[in-house]
Formats: sequence, structure tokens, C-alpha cells
Amino acid sequence: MMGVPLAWYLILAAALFCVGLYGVLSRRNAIATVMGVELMLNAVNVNLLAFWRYTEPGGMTGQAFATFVYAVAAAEVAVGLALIVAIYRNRDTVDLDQINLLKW
Amino acid sequence: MDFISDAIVNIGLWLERLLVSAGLAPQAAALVMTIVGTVVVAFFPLLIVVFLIWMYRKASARIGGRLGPNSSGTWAGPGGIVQPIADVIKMFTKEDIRPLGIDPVPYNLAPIIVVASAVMVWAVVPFGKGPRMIGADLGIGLFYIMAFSSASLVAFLMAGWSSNNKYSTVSAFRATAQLLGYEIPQLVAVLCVVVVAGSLRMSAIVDAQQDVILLIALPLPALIFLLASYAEIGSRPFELLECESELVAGYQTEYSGMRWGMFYVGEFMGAVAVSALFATVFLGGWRGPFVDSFPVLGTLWLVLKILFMLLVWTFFQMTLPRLRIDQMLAFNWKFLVPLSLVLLCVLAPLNHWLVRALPGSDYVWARTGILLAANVLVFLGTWAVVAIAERRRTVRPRQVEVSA
Amino acid sequence: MTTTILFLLFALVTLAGAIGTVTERKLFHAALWMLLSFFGVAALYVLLEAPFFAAVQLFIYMGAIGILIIFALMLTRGSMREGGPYLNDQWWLVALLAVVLLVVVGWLLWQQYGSVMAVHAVDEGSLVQLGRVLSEQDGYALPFEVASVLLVMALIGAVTIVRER
Amino acid sequence: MLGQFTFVGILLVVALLLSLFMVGAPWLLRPKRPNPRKSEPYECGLTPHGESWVQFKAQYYVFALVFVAFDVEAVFLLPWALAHNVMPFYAVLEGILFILLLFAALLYLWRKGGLEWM
Amino acid sequence: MTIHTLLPILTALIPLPPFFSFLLIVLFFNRWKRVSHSIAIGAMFISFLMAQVVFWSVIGMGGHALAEHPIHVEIPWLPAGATALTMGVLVDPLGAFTLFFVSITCLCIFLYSVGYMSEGGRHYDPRYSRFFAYISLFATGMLGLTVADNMLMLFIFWEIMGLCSYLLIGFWWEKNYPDPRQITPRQAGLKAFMTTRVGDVIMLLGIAYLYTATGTLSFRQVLNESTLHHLASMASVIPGLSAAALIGLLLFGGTVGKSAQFPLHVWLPDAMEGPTPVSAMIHAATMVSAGVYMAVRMFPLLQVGFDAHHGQLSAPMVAMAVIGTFSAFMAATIAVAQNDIKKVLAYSTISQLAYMVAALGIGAYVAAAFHLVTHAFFKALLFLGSGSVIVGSHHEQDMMKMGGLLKRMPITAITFIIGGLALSGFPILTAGFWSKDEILAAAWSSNQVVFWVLAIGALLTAFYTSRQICLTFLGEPRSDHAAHAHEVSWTVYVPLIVLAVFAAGFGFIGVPEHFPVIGPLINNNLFHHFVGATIGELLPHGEEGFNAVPLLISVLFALTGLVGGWLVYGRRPLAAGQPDPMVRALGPLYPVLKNKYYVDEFYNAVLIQPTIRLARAVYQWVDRGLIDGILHGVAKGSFQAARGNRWFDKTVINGGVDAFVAFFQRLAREARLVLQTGQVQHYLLQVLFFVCAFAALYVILWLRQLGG
Repeated sequence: MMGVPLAWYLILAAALFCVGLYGVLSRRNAIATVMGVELMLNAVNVNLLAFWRYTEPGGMTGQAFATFVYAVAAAEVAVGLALIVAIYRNRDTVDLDQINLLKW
Repeated sequence: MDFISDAIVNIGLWLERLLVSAGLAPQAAALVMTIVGTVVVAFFPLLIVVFLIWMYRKASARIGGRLGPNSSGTWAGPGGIVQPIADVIKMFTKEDIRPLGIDPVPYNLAPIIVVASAVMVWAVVPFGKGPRMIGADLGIGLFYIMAFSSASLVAFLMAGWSSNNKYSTVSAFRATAQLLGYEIPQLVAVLCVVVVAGSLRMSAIVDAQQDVILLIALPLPALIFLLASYAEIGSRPFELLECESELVAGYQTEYSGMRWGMFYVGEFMGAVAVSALFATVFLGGWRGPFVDSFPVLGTLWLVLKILFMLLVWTFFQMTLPRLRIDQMLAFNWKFLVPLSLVLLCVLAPLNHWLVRALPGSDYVWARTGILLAANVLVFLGTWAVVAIAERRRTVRPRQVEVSA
Repeated sequence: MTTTILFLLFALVTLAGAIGTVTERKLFHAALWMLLSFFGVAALYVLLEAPFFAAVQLFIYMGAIGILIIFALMLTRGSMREGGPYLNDQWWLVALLAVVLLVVVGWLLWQQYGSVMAVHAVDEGSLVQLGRVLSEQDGYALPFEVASVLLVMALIGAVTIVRER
Repeated sequence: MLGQFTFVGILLVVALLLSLFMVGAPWLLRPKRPNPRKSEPYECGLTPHGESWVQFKAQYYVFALVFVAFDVEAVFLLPWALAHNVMPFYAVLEGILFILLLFAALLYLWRKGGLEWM
Repeated sequence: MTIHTLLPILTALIPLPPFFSFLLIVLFFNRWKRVSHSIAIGAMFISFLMAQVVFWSVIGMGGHALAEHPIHVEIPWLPAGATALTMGVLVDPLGAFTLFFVSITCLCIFLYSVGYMSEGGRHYDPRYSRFFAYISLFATGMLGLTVADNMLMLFIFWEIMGLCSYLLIGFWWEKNYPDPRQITPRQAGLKAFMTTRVGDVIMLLGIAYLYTATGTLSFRQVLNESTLHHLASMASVIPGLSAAALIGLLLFGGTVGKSAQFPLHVWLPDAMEGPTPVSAMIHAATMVSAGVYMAVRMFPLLQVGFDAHHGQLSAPMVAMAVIGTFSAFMAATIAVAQNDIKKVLAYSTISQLAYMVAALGIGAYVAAAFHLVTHAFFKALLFLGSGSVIVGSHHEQDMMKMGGLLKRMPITAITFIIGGLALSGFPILTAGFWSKDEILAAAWSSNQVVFWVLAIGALLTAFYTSRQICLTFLGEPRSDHAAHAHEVSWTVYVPLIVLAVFAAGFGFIGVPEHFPVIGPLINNNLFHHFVGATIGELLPHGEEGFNAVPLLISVLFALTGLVGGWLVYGRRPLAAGQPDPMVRALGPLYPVLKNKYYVDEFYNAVLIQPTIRLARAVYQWVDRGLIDGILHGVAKGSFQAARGNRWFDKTVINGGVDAFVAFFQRLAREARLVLQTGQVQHYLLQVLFFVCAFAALYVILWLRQLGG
């Protein structure tokens, strides 16, 4: 079957990544930033699977790494959101502009 | 004769030939046939649902010592068989009220997602022998079903959130907390099936039951799967999605008219889908007597098995009381999940050994027997543990119900 | 041809969902956009002939992570209810830099992989291979276990953080 | 391979059309007599007060967390369960170790009361 | 050969028991104090046994055999495309000895902690269980680092120890002092973490460079002839430096941070805020030793281009020699002016480690390793002894308030004195003598300047050690606390006795053959041959002659220091409230003393007075002023640095430092105002900036490559 070049997938992934990056860096709501992070992780997986399909469909490296990315994503979102909820409970806000504890 | 023996497939072939002879390109003809197939597959559950609604009413009325829909009335038909049609007409012509302050997009999207995801399940259910009797014989069939049923969760949240109503939101989140939980034992039970059947492909799972159905080899996973699935579709005894007495009508409080009807239909479709799944995975699907000589019988066997499972479902619905939410979560996390995980830990190495020790089809019964024995042992062990827990619980009353 | 059209369609869905996610003011709608984007990605996986990952995408991202995010929205719903900007003051700079990055990287990728086509066919039963690779010694046995440890840590840690006692 | 999924895709389209029809058809047939009393949120007949936002228990979230962890675990186990027949025995045991690790986490939460409905 | 099949597994198991005890305590047993300390000690004992089994069996093998076929096993754990990151264990002679002393000292410290943290069972610390969990993890880090067979694993365990040091130094985080300028445990922990982080980042750069240059991180693959030649011939990004030299310098940065050498040593004295077992753990058994251990381990890389005969050093060695020598001297001078019993030991730790670094700098890596081991024993002994003193005299740390403890805490006193003698290199009888003498001998034959500075350092060491002993144990108690002091409990003094035995006797495995009388008597320089075999074939062999001159000088200096200290403090014990005579030496009250003893006068004129001045100056300005100024400057604006800065203009350094400090002041303000807003998104934005910059750079390079 006639397919599309690998670059299309990669560029799509890059676009997804940049959009997610924008979300992470520009939203004030912490949970919205988590959503952005999820988009970026998806971009990573698209890359992995595209490379798997186009370069080594016999091998399993790409799929294995994609699987691990799922585990990492789940752990990340679980802990991240838990932190956000905890912060909300203590400071009654999830507005990143008001959370500036990251300095000493 | 042989046309009759495999009627459905032959009709399909005949239609396709007709199209080709009418001058369509073969690919186009195949495409048209695919579309026809999808339409058939999409309407099959609806038809069963329409029949189910009647059956459900009759059975529940019998259980409740009532009469249910019957031929009283002018045109309700013998035994009120036409009742569902009347319901449908009523639904379509009912005014539906869009309350103030709702969030329109999710509000309207929710019922669509419910029905659509309930239909999608049927893509991989084999209706009979051969590749033409199954919509898409995916390599990941069973997991595909899981995926769609889990994606349908979003619909409840959308409905609950968008309809500006306390009860809806509370029930939506309750429902989700519950459904989330019960996906785990369901999936692990499926994993037990995969371990024994050696594949996720629905047709392969059916073929694995050529000699003996999986229900005998895996009674415990079957039970877990059934309970978890009933919880998934939110029917009693796990009916917390809309518990009339506590949360008016749950997440669908603000729905009315056909939108409400779609949730209603979606619920029944879920029941049908679960029954079909159980029938296919544990009861041998379309397999039955004479099916090899008369493949067309396969569909009949399947439908019969589905209807039987639906009767079981109705029985559950009508006889069991509703659990409290804490009981329900405890039942899942403290009973079903550990049990299913232990079961998987036992079955995987056991089967790994069996396929090496007793290979081939002539040892099928031996393998089945050993697996059954393993199930029984695990069951007895669980029984003992639960009994001990019960005794302890009598000493320490402040602890949540362990077994339902 | 068909695959090209389908790819463009799915890519459109994915990107639309993504852009909706980051630009939508209402967080619940943003989450729904995100789910749409996940769905598009799943379709892309089908196009990449990795159906298992398509299902996993639905199963984990829509069925688990999306739900989790919506739950978190519900828990912190009191916070952002009053109006006011939903973007911080550096958003335009970020947008500029993101576009620059996209252009540069995209151009490089195009130069590098513009002509790479899928030549080999995917063999059936790659899922079994994946299972073997994941749990056999010469494959990823250790990361496999480490992943489970990671999940345990995340689970216990997150629950400990979030529980109100 | 993709051929299998053409059916799924078309079925998705058909299902969406079907349910759209189920939403759309009444729109032609049904009567429309809106009325402010009719269209206010239903609260058992009382007049609704307050907004629909209620502060939710973190416990919902805790269960969602446990779910996510086990969900991912199940996904990891699926290929393992498929391949358990063709792999050496120690690999099977590795999968079991994987399960037991999360099982330990579950027991830990259980013991710490994380699974109680407070 | 079954032993080679069994030992690797045993070795790989060594770090695990403490880790499991950490998990068990943290997850399940953090309520039951006794259970948790039993678990921790039991686990440590298991790994101690395993370590001893490994050690003795490889000793039986003999150095060269082991160096040829070390215990080594590795498995790939992350196939990353072409190359796979491996993890594995490696025990060569060096690792074997490190394993030996680490396991012993750790076990002693664990046992000791029981008595210390519960004050002999009288009053349990509220976070008792947590403490044992932390030190278990700490032991895991050190044992794992010892058996690691590649740079990446070493770095992982290295960072684990960094974390543990942070947690443990700040263990009593709730403690606050009335004097705001006194550092609290919280700040101390943070300071230690941040300061070592500076070194670790540099080291990580080195590791990355090493990986890109060679494609592997495994010690055995890096440290062999061919790879080293390859690295030596390869030019680095910095003109004039070979890749080997640059990597070596970067890695040495890690050592500077972890084992507290000159620019980055400031964290170590403040680390005394932690519980005393922790100080022992960090300063003797594990962490600072890890820095030197890494340097010794990577010495073949560091010494590339070293030629003993023409006395030509490689760039990293020059750096090590300079920094080591300077640190040794500076720290020794500082230690003389301390009154806190633990601070003295802290500075002496710095100077002793500096000895090792300097020894590496002049190519005597066996001597460095030897001193590493002996120092671990007697410094652990000293710390535990001081801890025993502190608990025994009800948390009194000021030596001026002690005295007369010899009668009240005899075991502690005697073991402490043994440790002190070892530290000051008391001839023949103590381990410290042999190792230090070996270093000095090597220095004598290679570089006179190094030798003399180190020798004077040894003299100061002996002096402040005897000062400490005299102030603490001799004379009459100078406070009620000291008056009512008493031995704590057997868990406290049993480890002391064990360590005392090693501090005294361990040196005899390292006696040079040609040493008069004793050399022939013992007749095998076991340690030297065994450890020397580790990388022996890589090193140019200098002839093993015996030279009496450095020996005599060092003995003379050590005795001088000891006697001097005793003369100042021991012969005429201070009374309560009486100020330190050295203080008085500066003031008008001084003549009283002067009139009595000519000896005192002599020492005051020649030795003590300049020493005090210098010590004060160095301590106050270099330490508190410059270094802390710079380090705090980045965090909280650096006024101290400004003062130090002004002072430096006048006296010590020239305008270079001036500009330096001013720059950091400005940077600090800028950072606080602009860069450091505390909002994560702003930080990420900065990251994005650089990402875009690098992307642009890449494009440009790529285009040029296309063009050319």
C-alpha cells in the first residue's frame, strides 16, 4: 500500500509537541499545564511508533519504549495532579502565577 | 440445500456477485458489502434491545408477581409484544426540556457517545463460522472491546458535569469512581482467558472452545467477568449511576425525551453487549450442535445464548438489593481485584506447564480438568480467607464489608 | 492515496484537539479537546499498523488519564471560577518561541526524513514478540520490573499526598 | 491489516450517524413549548438553590489513582499473557513478580486505610 | 573455578540488605523503634558478612591474580540502540579494601547509633526509626558505589549519598538557635546539598564527555592501555588540553565537591549540625571517602601523560597537588583555632583528605588508598568518641567546658586518645603513622614544596589533636555537665574499642620492606603489593628505595606537635572560664604565661602566634568571607563577600578576586530580581530559550556542513 513519508509523522509529532509546550508555558491553571505535558508525551509516542514502523517493524525497540512511556506518563500525571490537589488544599489556588515557592 | 446451510454468507456472496455483474468494480462492490455489513451489525443490537425491553418487562413483572405488558389495550399485540414499539414512538414524539444553565456541547454529545460506543463493540463479535460472519476479526479483538467500553466512561462525566445539577454531578463522579474500579477485575479476568485461549482474536477464542467451552475451565474468571461487567454497565446490584432514592435519577436527571431514551437504550445495549461478550468468550459463541453441517445455525445459537444471559441479567436486576457505595468499592478493591490477580498468578504458570506436559487436542479434557481444579482450589482458599476476615470483623465492627 | 487522505484527516483531528486544549478557556472543554486529540493519535496508531497501541491509547489516555484529569478539575473547581486572564503574561513570547522551534525542527526533519518510506511489512503477532521482549532477559526485563516499581512508588506517593486525614 | 479497520471505521461513522439520527429525528417531531418553570434544574420539586458546584471528596481521586496504576499494569501484562506460552519459565515468573509488586502496593494502601470510604 | 562463579553474585548482593531494611522501615515499621533498629543492624550485619567473605577470598587470591581477573559481572539493562548501558559489579584489590573498611565502619556506626540516638536507652529520639532508615540507605549508597563497575552506577549511588547527607545533616530540622548567624541544621543540610551539587554537575559533565569520547562507561573498558592512549591523543574542546586531561579535571571536580577540597569545602564543618553518627558516616566511612575513592579509581585516567622519571605531571595531577596541598595546610591551621570538639575533627578531616588528594597529585596512589583506609578507621573512631563525649556530658560540645573526662569516661577517653595519636601519626604504634609517612616519603622524592607544606600540616595536626585531647580529657571538669559525665552504654563503647584496634593495628599491613627493624620483621608490604597491583601495569614504576630523611622529619614534626599541644594545654590544664591561652597570647594578659615558661614563649613566638593569626585570618575571611560569600551570594545577596572583598583589596589578593566577587554580587541581585521569580513557568521559559538557541546553532552548523 502507498504510504506517507516518515517526515509527515515526525513533523506532526513536533507540532503536537510545540502545542503542548505552549500550553505548559502559557496557561495559568496548573491542571491545564498537566494537559500540555500529556500532549507532549503523546508526541513522543507518535515519534517512537513512527520510527518503529518505518525503520524496524521486525524489531520491538520502538514498541517497548512506547510502552514504558505509557507507564511514565501514568506515574507523572498521578503524582503531578496529586501535588496540584494538595497545593489547592493548602493555598486554595491552582494559579501558577501565585505559586512562587521555587526559590530560596 | 448448501445455500440454506450457510444462508447468511451465501446471501452476502450473492449480493456481491449481483453488484459486480451490475458493473461495479470488485473493490467498490466489496466496499458496498462492507457498508451493508456495518449497517446490519449496527442495527442488530437495536433489534435485540427492542425485543429485550419487552422480555425484561415480562420477566421482571413475573418476578415481581405482576402481569406486565399484556394484550390488554387495543393494539398492544399478543402479550404486549408491540409495547416497545409504542415506547419508541412515544420517545420520538416527546418534548424534551433543555434546562437552564447547561453546557450545551457536552450535554448533547454525551448520549451520542453512549450509544455509539455501545454499537462499536459489535464490530468484533463473530456471528458465525468463517471470516464473513464477523465484522472485523481484529488481532486485539477483546482488548478493543475493553478500550471502547472504557472510553464510554467520558460520556457519564460529560452528562453529569454539563447538566447544571448537583445530583447529576455527584452521581456522575460516583459512577465513574465505580466503573473505573471494576474495569480492573474485568480486564484481569480477560487476561486469564487470554492465558488459556492464547489469543485476543475473537474467532481464535471461539475456536479454542471447539471441544469444551471455557466456562468449565475458568468458572472463577467467568464469575468475576460477569460481576465486573454488570458493574460496568451499572445494573443492580451495582446500580449507583441512577439510584432513584438517593440521587434523583443520577447523571440523567436533566435529560428528557429522546436524549433520556438514548441513555435508556444505551443501558440495555450495554447489557446485550455484555451478554454477547460472555456468550462468545465463555459459552463458545456460535458453536453448538450441527453447526458444522449447518453454519447458519451458529447465529441462532449465539442469539439463544445471548438471550439466556439476558435472562440471567434480568434475574440479577430484579432480585438483588443495591449496595452502598462503600460496600461496592470494598467489594471491588478488597475482593475482586486481589482474587483476580491471584488467579492470574496461578493460571499463567500452570498453563505454561500444561501446554508442555499435555500438548495436543487429545488432552483437552485433562487440561480443562486441571484448570478447573486450580479454580476450585483458589476458590476454597478465598472462601477460607473471607471466613477468617468475617470472624475478625465480628470482633472489630468498624470495617467495611469484605464480601457482598 | 487513501492512507494519505486518512493521515491528513487524523492529523487534522489531532492538532485541532491539541490547539483546542491549549486555547480553550473553560477547563472542562479543554479536557474534552484533549480527549479528542488522544483519539486522533489512536487513529494515527492504526494507520501505523500498531492497533495494540491504538487500543492502549484509548484505554489509558482516554479511559484513565483523561478521567483522572477531569477528577482533578472537579476537586480544584473552586479555584479558577472567577474570570480573569487564563494565560500568563509571557504567553506571546512562548508562542513565538514555540513557532520558531517548530519551524526549525520541522524543516530539519523534512530535510532528513522527507523521503523515507515504509518498505518492510509488519509481521503478524508482533504483540507476542512485544511480550517476549518485555519480559525476557536479553530484552527489557529489568526496565519492565522497574516500571512496576515506578508505578508502585507513584501510587503510594500520590495517595499519601492527596489523602485528607 | 488496515482492511480490518475499514470495517471499524465505517461502523464508527454509521454508529455516529445512527445516534445523531436518534437525537435529530425528535427535533422534527416533538412539540416545543418552553417555559421558565419547566426548564429550571430539578431538585425534587424544590426551587434550586446554590450552584451545581459541590466540593468533592478527595477519596474519589484516590480510587482513580489506584485505578490508573492498575490500568497501566494490565496493559503491561497483556503482551506477557499472550506470550507466556512461548517464553521461558523465568519470564513467566517475572510477570508474576510484576503483579506481586503492585499487589504489595495494594495491600499497603489497604493496611494504611487508603481503600476505606471516608 | 567455583569461587569465580559464586563471588560475583555475592558481591552483587552486598548493597541490597540495607536497601531492603530502608524500605521495610519506611513502609512498615516506622512505628516500632526497637524493631527498626534491629532490622537496620541485622541487614548491615548481613552485608558485612558478605563483604568480609568476598574480601578474604580475594585476599587469598593475591593482588596480581585479582588484578588480572577481578570479580566482574555485568548485564545489559537498557539497550539504547547500538550500545547498551550495562550494570554490574567489579571488585579489584582497591575495591576489596574499600569494601573491607566500609563494611566494618558502617557496622560500628550502626551499632553506635543505637546508643547515641536513644541516649543509652534513656530517651529515644522522636524520629528514631527514620534515622535508621536514612543511614541504611546511606550504607546502600556507599556499598553500591564501592562495587559499581561503571561510572553511571557510581554516579547514581553517589547521588543517593548526596540525598542521604542532605536528609541526615538536616535531621533535626526543627532546631533553631538564638544567634541568627549560627547556622541551623536546615540551612546546613541545604548548604551541603547545594555545595556538593556544584561538584557533581561538573563531574556529570565529565561522565558525559567520557561517554561521548569512548562510548562506554565501564571501568575496565575505559581504564586500559588502548582507550587511554586514544583519549590522550584526542584533542579536547579546550586547546592545549587532551580529552583525557579535560575529563580528568571535570571528574576531579566531583571529588573536590564530595570530599570537601579547597573551594568547595565549606559545607563540611557545618555538616556537624547533624547527629554525630552521621558526621562519622559522612566524614569517615562513606561520603568524603567516596570522593577520594573515585579519584583513586579513575587515577589511570587522571595520570595520563604522567612521567615519574622526568617528574612531568599531567594537568589533573597538578590541580590535585596544588589544591590538596593548600587544603591540607589551610584546614590544619583553621582546626587549631576551633573550640567545638566536632569542628576540630571536621577541619582535620578536610586536611587528611587533602593529604590523599595531594598524594594522588604526586602519583602515590597506593599511599593515598592506604591513608584512605587508615583514616576511615581512626576518624570514625574519633567522631564516635566525640559523640560519646557529647552524649556523656549532656550535649556539651565546647571543649572549653569539658576536661577531666578521663576518669569519668575511661573507655571513651583511651580509645579517643588512640585515635588522636593515629591521626597525628604517632610513630610505629598507630596506623596513621604508616600511611602518612608513606605519603610524605613519596612527596619527598617527588616534590619538596609539597613535602614541606604537608609536613608542617602534620605538625599542626599533631598539635591540635593533642590540644583537643588535653582540653577534653585531662585536667579538671570546667562545667557541671562535664563533672557529671559518664559512659553512655555498651552499644556506644563497643564500636569504639573495635575501631581503636583497627586504628592502632591496621597500619602493619602497609609497612615498607626497607623500614629498619620492623620492615624485615613483617617483611611483606601487603597493602602496597595488593592494591598496587590494581593498575600497576599502567603506572611507571619508580624504584622502591627507602629514605630515612622524610621519615625522621615527619616523626619529628608529629612528636613536636603532640608535645607542644600537651605543653600548652596538658601540663597546665585550664580552669573553668579561663580563656584559651592562645587567645591570651594575643592580648595584654599574655605576659603572665610568658614569664613562666620559656618553652611557651618559644612556641608562642615561633609557632602559635602566627598560627593563630593565620588561622583566624584564613578561617574568618577565606572561609566565612569569600567562599560562603560566593556560595550564599547566588542565593541570598552576599554582604559577607562584600566585606571579604574589601578586606582582600587591602591585604591578600589582587583585583582579580575583586572583580570576581563583584560579579557574583551583581549576579546575585540580578538573579533574585529577574531570573529567579520562583515560578516554574518562567524557569521553563528560560529553558526554552536555550533550546531554541541550540536548535538554531545546530541548523547553522548543519548548513555549514552541507556547504563544506
